[in-house]
Amino acid sequence: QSSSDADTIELTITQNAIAGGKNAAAADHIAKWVIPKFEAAQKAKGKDVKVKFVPSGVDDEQYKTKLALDLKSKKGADVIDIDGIWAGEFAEAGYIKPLSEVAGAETDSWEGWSQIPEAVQGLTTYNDKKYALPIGTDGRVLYFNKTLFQKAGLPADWQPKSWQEVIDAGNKLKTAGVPTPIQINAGTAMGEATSMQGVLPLLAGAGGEIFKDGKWSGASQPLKDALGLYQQIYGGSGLGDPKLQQEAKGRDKSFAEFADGKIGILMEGDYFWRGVVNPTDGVAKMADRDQVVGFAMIPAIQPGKGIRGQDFVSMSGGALRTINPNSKHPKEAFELAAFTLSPEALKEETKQNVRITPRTDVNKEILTGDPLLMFISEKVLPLTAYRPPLAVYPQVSAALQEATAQVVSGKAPDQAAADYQAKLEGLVGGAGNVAS
Amino acid sequence: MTRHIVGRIGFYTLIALLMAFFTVPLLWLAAAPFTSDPTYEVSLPDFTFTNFQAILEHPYALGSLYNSLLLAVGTAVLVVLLAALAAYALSRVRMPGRDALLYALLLLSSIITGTAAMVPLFQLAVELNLIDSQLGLILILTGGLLPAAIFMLKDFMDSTPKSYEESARVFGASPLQIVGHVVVPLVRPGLATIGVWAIANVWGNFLMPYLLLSDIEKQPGAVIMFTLYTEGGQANLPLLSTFGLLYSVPVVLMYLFVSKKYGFRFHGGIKR
Amino acid sequence: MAQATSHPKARYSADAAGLGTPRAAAFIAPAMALIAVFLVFPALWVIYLGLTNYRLTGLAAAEPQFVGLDNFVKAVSDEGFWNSAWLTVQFVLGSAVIGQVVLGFTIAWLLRDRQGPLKRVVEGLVILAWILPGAVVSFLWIALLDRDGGTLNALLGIPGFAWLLDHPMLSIIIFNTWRGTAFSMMLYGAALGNVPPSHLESARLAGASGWQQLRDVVFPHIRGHILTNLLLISLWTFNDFTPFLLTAGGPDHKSEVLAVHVYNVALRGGELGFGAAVSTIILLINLVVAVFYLRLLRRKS
Amino acid sequence: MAAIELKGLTKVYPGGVKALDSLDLEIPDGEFFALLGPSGCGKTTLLRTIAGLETATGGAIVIGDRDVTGVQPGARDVAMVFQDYALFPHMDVTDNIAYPLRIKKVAKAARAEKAREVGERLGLAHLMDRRPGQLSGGQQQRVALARVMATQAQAFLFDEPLSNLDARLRLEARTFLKKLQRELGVTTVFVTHDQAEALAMADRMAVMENGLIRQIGTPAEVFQRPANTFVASFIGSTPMNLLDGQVRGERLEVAGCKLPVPSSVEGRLSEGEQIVYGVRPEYMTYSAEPVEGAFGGRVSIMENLGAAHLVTLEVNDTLVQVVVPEGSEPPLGAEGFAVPKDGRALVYRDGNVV
Amino acid sequence: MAAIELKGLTKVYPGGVKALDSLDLEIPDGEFFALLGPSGCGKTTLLRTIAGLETATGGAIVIGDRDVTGVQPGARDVAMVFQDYALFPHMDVTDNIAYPLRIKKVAKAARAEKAREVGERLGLAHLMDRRPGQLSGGQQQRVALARVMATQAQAFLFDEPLSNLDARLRLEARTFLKKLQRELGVTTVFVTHDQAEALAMADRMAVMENGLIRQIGTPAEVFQRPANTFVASFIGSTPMNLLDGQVRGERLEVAGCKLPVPSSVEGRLSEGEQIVYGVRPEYMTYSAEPVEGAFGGRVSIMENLGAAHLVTLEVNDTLVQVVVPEGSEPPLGAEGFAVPKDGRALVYRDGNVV
Ligand SMILES: Nc1ncnc2c1ncn2[C@@H]1O[C@H](COP(=O)(O)OP(=O)(O)OP(=O)(O)O)[C@@H](O)[C@H]1O
Ligand SMILES: Nc1ncnc2c1ncn2[C@@H]1O[C@H](COP(=O)(O)OP(=O)(O)OP(=O)(O)O)[C@@H](O)[C@H]1O
Ligand SMILES: [Mg+2]
Ligand SMILES: [Mg+2]
Repeated sequence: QSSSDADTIELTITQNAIAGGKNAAAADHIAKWVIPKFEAAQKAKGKDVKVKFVPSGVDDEQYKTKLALDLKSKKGADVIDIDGIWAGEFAEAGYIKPLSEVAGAETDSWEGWSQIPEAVQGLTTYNDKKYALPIGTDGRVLYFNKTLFQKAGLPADWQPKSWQEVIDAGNKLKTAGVPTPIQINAGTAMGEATSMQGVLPLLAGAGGEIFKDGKWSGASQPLKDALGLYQQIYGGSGLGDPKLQQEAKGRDKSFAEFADGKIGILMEGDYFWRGVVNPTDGVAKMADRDQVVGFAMIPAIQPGKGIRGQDFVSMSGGALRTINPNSKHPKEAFELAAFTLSPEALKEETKQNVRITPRTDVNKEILTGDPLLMFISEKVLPLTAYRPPLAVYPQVSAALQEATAQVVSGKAPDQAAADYQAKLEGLVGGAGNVAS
Repeated sequence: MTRHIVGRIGFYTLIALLMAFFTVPLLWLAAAPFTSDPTYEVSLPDFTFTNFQAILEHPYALGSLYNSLLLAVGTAVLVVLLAALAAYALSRVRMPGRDALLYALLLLSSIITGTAAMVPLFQLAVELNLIDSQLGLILILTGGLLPAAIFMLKDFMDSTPKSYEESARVFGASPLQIVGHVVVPLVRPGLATIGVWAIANVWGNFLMPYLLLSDIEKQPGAVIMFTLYTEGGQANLPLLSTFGLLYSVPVVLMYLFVSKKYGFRFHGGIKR
Repeated sequence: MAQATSHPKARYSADAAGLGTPRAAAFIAPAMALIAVFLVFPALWVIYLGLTNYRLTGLAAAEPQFVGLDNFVKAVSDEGFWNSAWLTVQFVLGSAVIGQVVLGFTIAWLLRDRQGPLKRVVEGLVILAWILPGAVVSFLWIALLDRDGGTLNALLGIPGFAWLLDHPMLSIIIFNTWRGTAFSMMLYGAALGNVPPSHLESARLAGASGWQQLRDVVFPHIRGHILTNLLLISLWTFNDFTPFLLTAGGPDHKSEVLAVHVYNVALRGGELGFGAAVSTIILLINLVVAVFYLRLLRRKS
Repeated sequence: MAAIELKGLTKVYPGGVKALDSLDLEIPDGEFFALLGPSGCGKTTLLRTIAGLETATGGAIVIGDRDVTGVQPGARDVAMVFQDYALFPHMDVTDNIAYPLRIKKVAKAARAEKAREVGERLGLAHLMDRRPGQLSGGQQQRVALARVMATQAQAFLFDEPLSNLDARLRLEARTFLKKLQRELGVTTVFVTHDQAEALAMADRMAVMENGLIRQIGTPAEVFQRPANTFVASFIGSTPMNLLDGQVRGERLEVAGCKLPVPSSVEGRLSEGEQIVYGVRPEYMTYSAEPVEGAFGGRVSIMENLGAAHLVTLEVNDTLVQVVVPEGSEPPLGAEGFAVPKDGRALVYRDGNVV
Repeated sequence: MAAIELKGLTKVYPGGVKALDSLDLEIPDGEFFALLGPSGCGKTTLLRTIAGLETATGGAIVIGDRDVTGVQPGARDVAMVFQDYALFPHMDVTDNIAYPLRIKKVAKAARAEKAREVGERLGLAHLMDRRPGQLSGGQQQRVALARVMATQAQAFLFDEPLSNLDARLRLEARTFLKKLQRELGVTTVFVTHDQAEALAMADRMAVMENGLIRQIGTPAEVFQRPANTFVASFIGSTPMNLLDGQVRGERLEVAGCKLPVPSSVEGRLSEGEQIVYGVRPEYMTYSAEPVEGAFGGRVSIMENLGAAHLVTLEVNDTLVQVVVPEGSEPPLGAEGFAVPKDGRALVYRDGNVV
């Protein structure tokens, strides 16, 4: 502090992003666009604000650990990005506070709220209070390889209406010699990817909600159905590659294999489209992505049997941008956070890498060029579901992953479900909080 | 005679197998950085230097190596210095319970290198205002390595004859002179070995630097290495392999230097 | 003058360098101070944390409760803990006690009276595996053991063999053997230098085979070294976290050794109190192992 | 240069071993004094206690006219050569020799000059740049001596300095060392377990056993008249004959032979008393013809001593040894007689000379 | 029991050191043969090559009538005692002695019985349960001997087995060992660097230098007539006087003194020739009165040899040593004369005896 003038306001902002590494584009956007623009805008208002970006580039668990340690010691950046599902546990621990408490009532009157769909706002809410601004959202679909489909005699505009149709397609692919017809994430090695791109969408498709009306879903029929599908795919039918589920780097591998034309159907989020098979800068580039990669909504087990009686389901998540309760300049910090979510900022940010922003006004403009994102925002988001922002969720999720792992390695779905329920009761404080 | 020949053939076969065992895993590191689009497969590289160029342009890569060097050398110097003094005193002066103390510390040091210690260490650093300070990190790392270093060095010192010191002593040398003129030169290979051991230990440490340093400009190579993954957690193989190579070279050079200059070996075991 | 006059106690000390207890204490003090602050204090703190329900986040982070031995009870009644404990035993026995010791000794023995480039190259390679950073080395092994493009499968002509999945423990045991052999090799190299050649030769003259020479001459001689070595590498292997980088404890916890278990519990699961309790249990196991080794060492004489 | 005086010096090691048992000893200024004794008798301990490397448990050490009992080793003004020489392996010969001067803060140039000078004197001039590892045993020994000489100490303490040398070199080093000491005139305490060395070199010597001094005297005194059977059996390059006997009237019956009572003890023995009869092989003459008052037996072993032979006679199952000069060696198995020279046979009662 | 024959035996170490240089040697069955030489001359190498612990670079080794050059050490039927005895510290005496039998798969009871028997013979009966660390040096040496005896080998190889003993014990062990060998009658090769030991014990001996044998003969032959100056300077418990001289007519001028030409070389020297005059101190007589044909000088050092003194005369700046019997020691600084005994002085030309 001594190095700067007394009235200079210093702000820091942190993300799990770093130039030259993980999420480099996001890091560059903050450092090269947001900060100078924001400082200029503040200067115009007569405020001398200096913003510093604190990069990071590690696993989410490690990032979370570091944030928790920082916040616990009343340290850390002023503006902090967190994953949506951490909101609950951070709030319970007192690491983050409702925005209005931290930065004043004007946070409720931020112009952006009006542009953000209700469901996405829900991500930021815990105990009916808004703890953060949403940064974006996403959705899950079934990707498929049109070339392989053609070989197997399947249509290029494939849209299965039930799980059975997916299995049927898989069988045809298998007959056509596709090494791995269907790949749905399972097992513990993939961590949260197993939940989001695997068991949770399936659970929803079978009509189950992981947390509903204050109770956690136990060894319910929907769960058994979901695990049953895993068994159908990985239990010796040859539809899926059970090994891939167990490898520490299995998800990378599944990406590479899909890009290589070895996987027929893959359940993934829009990140797969944007960041993996992206012909320009994906990690497993597919030059002919737009021609070869098809996508379809995830069907319910049977039409109308999904949650809320839907025919199709999906899961969404999203990151949040929150204000450190210990910030010396919470108001300016909020301004900075809000600035990053202004239409100009979002448009600038998505210029290179388009993604679904929280704002409908922006989405309308930027998504037009991208068929998948359009598809998601128009068809998927309206019927998607979110994970409960509760502190115990990560452990429940881990238990779910465990259950899928057991099925993949040969346990009966009913047994795995029962084991899961037993574990769940231990996690959420007794059988009273579990519905089966 | 034939038995002799069979023995020789056996010996060289065994040595060849051992060398293969220790070399094969390293091949990838030798090939991938020079390949334009490396995979997990070891293939003959096309000898491109674009990967190196990319690393050189990386905003943190080279700086992080410098930080690694700072942390590793700083810790090693501190470990060697403090451990040598302590091991020497423990080796030469009878102190009741010194062995029990050493074993206890050795055991405690194992808990401190575990994950569960991160909260106490973090909060300790906060309290002592050592957060985001490389010095603080050096002190913490030193604390973890000291017991084993003292343990190993004491073995080393125990096996060094005392007559050199006594001889210097009769000539009137003070204890500090004795340590400086006689003991340190005599145990130099041991000090060098412990130094390299400490460097290698610090060089690979990821979690502590990551948690205790917040300024990316201060982070060592281990942390930067982990940033070379994408949002979804995929390894950026060209960068990772190239950085891995650059990140390995300093330790290897350090080892070669030390082993050439001071010798690299262990002495002794527990004396009976 | 035959009567011995009584003298003031000697004003100097009797150790080789004339350090004396005060100066010796001064030599030890800096190390001990650092150890006290940065090792003993946090270690005791960890042990204390093990008695609470402390978590990284959530309500228990704000107000941790003292729960006594609940964590310990929970740990020992947890299947996962016993699974990890058993895997750790395999890991330590396999990679440290058998792998590193046997391989380290074998190399030291083969090279015992050789000089020149062969010795330097072999030793250099082994030491290289030891000093390379864990992050790099684990990556190399992932590449080596990769199912499809991995060098090992290519060499053995078994493409598609999933080492890390079908034999996760074997993989990390071999990996850790590869990584840690250098220490044992160096220690045994020094130890073998202390075995009097005449003892070996008198066994040879009696007609003893190679194995008989080892059994009757070498091992009895280097007992102390073997035990020091075992003690250190057992401790280190017990707490070794590197397998995580290779298998992340998977598949299906099949390679979740205790150090990885603690990582998963404390860092991924956020259950710090529980993790600390498991760490304390590891400490206790280490204590037992150390006492066992020391007993072995003391027995005799 | 100073006398050394030990008064009631006692050293008990922490384990409880009494290595020195209330020793009194005076070594005059300039004397070459040898300490002789079997392994473990406390020779090294005595030397180290004088040097100050061990603290005395009781008693006093006076060097010159200064009581140094409580003084730091470095301040006692003595210099010591260790059995393994303790040359610093990381320093070259010059630096090794100059080390004591470095401690005394002598300027670098002056040190080197002095080292050169001393080295030259000891014939090390061409070796000054080598490290100890590159020197032969004899050369190392001379470097150790040079280092001690460079100190200009009041007294030199040598702990078996010759025992690491070749037999041949050892003989030469004896003469060399003795000559050197004479020239320097520094009081020297020399520890050895080789009696020939002690005899050859010392002005006076002490024979120790179990922390006690069993005899002090000139080499000739100790050789000719060992004060007790311990010293008798310890001194001599051929083992002294020590034979059980009994007083029988005017004669002694030893190994079944009747021998005259040595004139020195005449009248001091009582009839029937058990004694030990001691006579050195060198102090007997051999005769192939029967002789009165001699040991008679069969020649069972013959050992070449160079210019003489050591003949072992089996006298009624007892072995008696006698030195036979060159040219008169009896054949093995022959009958022979060993006649004690007059005045050279000793009689021991309860282990002590009568 | 077997003879040992070495034919053109050569050993070159990997580093290029030629430790044995085409040696020929025959040791008859039952002989006690001593190998003597300075450090590094190849004694140990020779012994180890016979044992098979080093592979010969060239030549052949025949034991009995078997060529064992390429045979494993364990199959050569020889037994060896090492300088440090190489007793296994973790086995008790019985197990140590029985070890070779254990390797030969003799049953446990039979082994123990044999060990007891051999141990008893060597006076170890009461020590059979101790470990080597609990034994004195002499006891350890006997255990090592017992272990060798238990093998019933064809030949014994001893590498300086006495050099770790106290001087005193060494003397006793000599006699003991010699007696034992005579009784067992096993061909024995005994390495030592102590000439007195070799002289005293050997039936025949070889003196080595730099991998070559410089002289072979009985101890008396080697002592009295060293074949070259190397052997001359190496043998003898007092160093032989080897003095540069010149033939001057009927006389030799040595150290400025005129001496008669020894009768053995009469007529074989040419006028003005440079020679080395060799005479042992034992082979001169000392006289305080001037004598013709003797060394005359001043007494500068005197060393006690026990029953005699070694007097060093400074003869025109050359040191000449002479042994003086007890009782006739001259005072230091006195003028004295050393008269070579007839027939004992030798003349060396180009290092070899004339
Ligand atoms: N540091 C020590 N601690 C305990 N006892 C010791 C120590 N040093 C020597 N002793 C004991 O003191 C006694 C005298 O030992 P010292 O070394 O003085 O004998 P020495 O006459 O020099 O023998 P040597 O000829 O073998 O060198 C021995 O019994 C020895 O075991
Ligand atoms: N293993 C070896 N490698 C190379 N050179 C050796 C080896 N062993 C001995 N030498 C060399 O061979 C020569 C003869 O050595 P050897 O040990 O036979 O001598 P020695 O006569 O036994 O000497 P000492 O009396 O010192 O025991 C020496 O020059 C020695 O340096
Ligand atoms: Mg001693
Ligand atoms: Mg030798």
